[in-house]
Amino acid sequence: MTQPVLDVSNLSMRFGGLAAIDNLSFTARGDHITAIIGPNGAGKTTVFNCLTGFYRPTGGSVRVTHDNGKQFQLERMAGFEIARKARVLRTFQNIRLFAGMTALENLLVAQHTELMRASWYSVAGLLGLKPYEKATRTAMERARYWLDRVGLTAQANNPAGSLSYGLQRKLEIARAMCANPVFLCLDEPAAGLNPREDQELVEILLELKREHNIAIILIEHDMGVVMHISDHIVVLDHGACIADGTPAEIRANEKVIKAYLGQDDSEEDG
Amino acid sequence: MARGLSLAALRDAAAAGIVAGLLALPLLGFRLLDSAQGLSLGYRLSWVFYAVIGVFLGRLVLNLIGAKWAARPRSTHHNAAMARFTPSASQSEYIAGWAMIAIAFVLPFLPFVDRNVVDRMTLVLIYVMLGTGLNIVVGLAGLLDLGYVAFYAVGAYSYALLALNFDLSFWICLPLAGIFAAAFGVLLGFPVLRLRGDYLAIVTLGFGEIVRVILINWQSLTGGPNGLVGIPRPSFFGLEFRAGAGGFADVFGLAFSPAQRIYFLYYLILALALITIAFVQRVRSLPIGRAWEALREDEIACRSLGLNPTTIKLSAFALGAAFAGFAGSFFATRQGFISPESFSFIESAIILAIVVLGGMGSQIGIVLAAVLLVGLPEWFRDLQQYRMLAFGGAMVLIMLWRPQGLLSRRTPTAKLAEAGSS
Amino acid sequence: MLEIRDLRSGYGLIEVLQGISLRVETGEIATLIGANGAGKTTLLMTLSGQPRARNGSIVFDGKDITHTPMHNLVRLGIAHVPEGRHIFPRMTVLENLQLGAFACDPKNFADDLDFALTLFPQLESRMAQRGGTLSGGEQQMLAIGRGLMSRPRLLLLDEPSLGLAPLIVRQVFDTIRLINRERKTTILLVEQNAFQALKLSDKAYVMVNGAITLSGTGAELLGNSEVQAAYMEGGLAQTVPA
Amino acid sequence: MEFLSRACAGGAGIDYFLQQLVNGVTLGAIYGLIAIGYTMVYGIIGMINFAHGDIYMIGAFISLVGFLLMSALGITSVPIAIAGVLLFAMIFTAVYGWTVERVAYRPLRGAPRLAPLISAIGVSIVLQNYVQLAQGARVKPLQPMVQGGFTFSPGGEFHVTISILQIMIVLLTLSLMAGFTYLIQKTPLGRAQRATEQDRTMAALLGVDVDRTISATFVIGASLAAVAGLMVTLYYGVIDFYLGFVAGIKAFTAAVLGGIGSLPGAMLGGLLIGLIEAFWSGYCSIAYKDVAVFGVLVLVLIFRPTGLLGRPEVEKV
Repeated sequence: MTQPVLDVSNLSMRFGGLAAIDNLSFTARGDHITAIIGPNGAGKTTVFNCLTGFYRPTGGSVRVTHDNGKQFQLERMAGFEIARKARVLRTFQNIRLFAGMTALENLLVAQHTELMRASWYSVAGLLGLKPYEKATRTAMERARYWLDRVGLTAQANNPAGSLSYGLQRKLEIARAMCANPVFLCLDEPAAGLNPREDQELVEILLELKREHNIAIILIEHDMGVVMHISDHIVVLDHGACIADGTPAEIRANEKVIKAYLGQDDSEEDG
Repeated sequence: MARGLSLAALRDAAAAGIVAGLLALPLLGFRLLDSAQGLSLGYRLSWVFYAVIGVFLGRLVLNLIGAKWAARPRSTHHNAAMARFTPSASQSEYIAGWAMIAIAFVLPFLPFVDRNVVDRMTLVLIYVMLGTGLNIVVGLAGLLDLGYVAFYAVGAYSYALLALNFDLSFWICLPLAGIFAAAFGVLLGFPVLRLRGDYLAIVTLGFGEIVRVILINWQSLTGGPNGLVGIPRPSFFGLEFRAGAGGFADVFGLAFSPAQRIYFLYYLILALALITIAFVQRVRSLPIGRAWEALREDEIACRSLGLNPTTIKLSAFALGAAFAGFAGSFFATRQGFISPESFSFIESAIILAIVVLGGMGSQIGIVLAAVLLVGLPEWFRDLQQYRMLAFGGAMVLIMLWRPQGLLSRRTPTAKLAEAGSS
Repeated sequence: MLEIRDLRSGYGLIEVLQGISLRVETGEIATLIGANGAGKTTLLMTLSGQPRARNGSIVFDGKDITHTPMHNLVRLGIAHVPEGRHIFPRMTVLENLQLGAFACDPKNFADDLDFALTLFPQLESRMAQRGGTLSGGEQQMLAIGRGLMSRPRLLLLDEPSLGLAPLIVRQVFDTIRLINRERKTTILLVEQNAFQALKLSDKAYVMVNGAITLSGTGAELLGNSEVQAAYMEGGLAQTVPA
Repeated sequence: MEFLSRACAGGAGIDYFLQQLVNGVTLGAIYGLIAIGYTMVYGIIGMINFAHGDIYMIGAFISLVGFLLMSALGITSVPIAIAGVLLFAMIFTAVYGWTVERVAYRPLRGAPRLAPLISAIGVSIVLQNYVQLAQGARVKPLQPMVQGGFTFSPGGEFHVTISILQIMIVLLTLSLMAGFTYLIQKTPLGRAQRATEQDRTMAALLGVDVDRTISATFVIGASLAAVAGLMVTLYYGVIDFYLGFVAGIKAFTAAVLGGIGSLPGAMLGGLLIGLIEAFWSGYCSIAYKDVAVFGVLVLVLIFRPTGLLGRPEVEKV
């Protein structure tokens, strides 16, 4: 049994003449939390969109290897197949929940593929047959588990859109988890969270990695979060990789300080 | 304060009066008279005066009555937006639903109900069925379909053609008509479902028109503008509703009455409508139903979770079309005669209005809206040429009155018991 | 300059602001900090008239503006740079700036444009580019620049640092200070980045669940242990690279 | 292309082709003018103004009344009469446009998306029946006012006729088009419109009176529809109360085909639809010309989902 691996090699994405990603290569290991950081407009979200099939890259390849050795070339797959087969799931910068549906329903939708199969494409569901009932119970169990984990059980029957911002972020992560990911891509999960919520998020992410063996790739501006939890950081600027290494290496990297972090201001700012 | 208010009310009413005058002047103030010499102009400027006075007074009264009402905090927008987040009162709706079904069953035996009422209710039930079917597409899956009448037409014509040409019975033709309509749904849906929102709306609208144009012009098959006549009526397990030996009345030892067929048709459509409603209620809480709603809420999120939008949309389209097909075959057998005239855009508009007014997803709302939009106007046939004017006006007023629909609560499809219901 | 008394507002059945009172004096930078969902943005939006105030009053320069329509506020001298920047994506940078001066005398346009460009020289080379193609940082600069085009006496800034890289955040805060000093513009700033915001503000308010719970000078709050615990040290947000 | 050449070979010559071209361009100009109304309203409030086709029909009726008024007033000069009617129709039709917005759209600002669509369909039904009741259901004829034209004989026996009316229609459309493009691109009203379109709240924060800007959009759309109504009255010489529905659908199709929200797109879409109709009627069958129009629409949308000149929607995720 090997670790799952996500291999990005020579990835390019152009819009018209503009290169949003330029020949980018990096590897995300299955036992790592990988952070992608960089200035605004560096192409971070574009990378995610290429990984999850929302954009078709103009060049290069993205390969996912599961622990059973199965390989997937993501750049050749439709978005929904990537989630379904290669099991690369994502969240969005500006939260995309099914706002009018309850938190619980959001988590059930994430298990659509399995439930659909169990309902024999609705036939067994309509007739109320045993296998479908059983699958529904399993799905409810899984949903309940994740609601518990992110502290949303009490709000399970409330519409997702009525939850507070922080809870919505967590629900989105729980929803992705219900879809059974191997790789989980989080797009600015800490944006708009207050410090207490930040802390909770960090705990959830570390738990995902530790207890559920989920490989996490995240985009984040909050250096506190990034430096605290990542094993591996990729720094982008103008669509290209300017640094790649451990948090300690990145923090000391001249190029990164110049393009992104700015001069070390810890003594001035306290 | 009160004085300032009435002055403002007066000014507003005067403005409304002036606008009414400007609106009325060219089209009410002058009349285009046809004659042998060609067109000439008639004058009836007094009408303009009446319009101005009427609107002025009407607006004034409204302003004075409504002053207090209008002074309430204006938060309608937000209420509309938040309506979907209010908790569901499923209990009372549940009771109301069963009560309505009970009334529907005993309706023909109620003292004040005659054949005409039953006949009108039959029509209402056709629209309930159509509304329920379209609700899958528009209310649940969020696909704006402005050409739903096309599937209704496909159902009606396939029923008529099958029955006329192959002598098949109602009970064979009905499912076939549904299947044909669903196939049409898939056929149309396949190329266009990638389109978003209003692009889909215009293409479906166009499709509805195309079907009508084909019905009018394919003389050899559809009879052209004259339509198809002599469509066989349904029978009660082989017993026809006719006078004489072997008819329904004869076998059951009843005196023959044409009303028997009307009552039979009523119960037939009631059964069809109930099956449709039960089916949709059930399917809504299946994975496919939840996927439709998820798709309506956010297609991108759906894709990111491994749902294939195309197949999900197609299934909604096909199912919606199938129900329109069933309703169409019932319509054909009830009328005994169909022509393209019955399948114009206005029908699509009425069905859509029923869904939207019903509250996008509320079954009881759809029933109420169908009664309101289809049942009531039938009682106002006496208004004759003013009927459609009143109908259009009512459509506007009802939407202004309840933009979010009559009943817009959404009942969750699954609940977690320990979360309680807040 | 701005006085808010017992302001209540919200969306639908939810009352977000539960009786807010605060004052902003002429020429100062006042900051409102608080957790997400506390109602900071709702407060600024209520000042601008959407949602409408349900109770209480807003007085600007001695004039009651509680019920003034949104589009008239800019003519009174209030500019609101909302959360999320709200650049017109399909208009050029120049057109965005022109719209900033929409309600103003066109003869001031050249001067105001000059000022905006001295603050944000990066924008100069992008004048013909569409707003939507700018990077997040540039958009924020454009948003502030556009807000200044109407020569406001009061500038409402909502989360100007949200979603920006650390390097840019610093630049934005420097500019805010500069605007206040150079133009004597009064500023009401809403920020999550409590630390940076408090450092430059004359007065600050802490908002929790739609109510003001604490107020004082920026320095006072900066030193307040409660504030530190809740908005700075508790999280990792302020952990600057060491 | 193949069926065209076959049709040409089958009797109709190059002059027939050119004649259809001229007719198609004229028709396209009319569709284009109506389409602009759809596209502008769609741009600014993101909704199909379902009553727009009927506004165009109202414009045609008001024009007809205007012509009869002119002759009743004793104005015999055709250019003055046309200019007068143009003004008359634009003003009074604009009032209708304004009223539609006020009644069916403004109270529903912020309501669920489909509510205004239904109320607009209601308004469309009201307008049709109102005109039918006020002016009768019969077709209204107008004797030809602008006569004459030019006949070209590019190659001996070929004849192509371009009437003065056709030239007038195309020129009027082109100049209105130019005028409104300038209005949208360069004037404060245009800027306010585009700002409202892109971000309504922000526009209001910057001092744009959103309600008034939206009203202005409806008024502009309606007055352009009035011009189209006037031209159709002159061109075909007969109008009826049902005129608006089909033309409305086609013009909306034109707007979508060209890329909704784009002014040049609306014009291009109108032109294409006019040409398709003219050629399909000329070479294939009049009965199925609408089928051809929608067929082309579906094809275009499949390959370019946002229309010919619409901005390609980059999915924001």
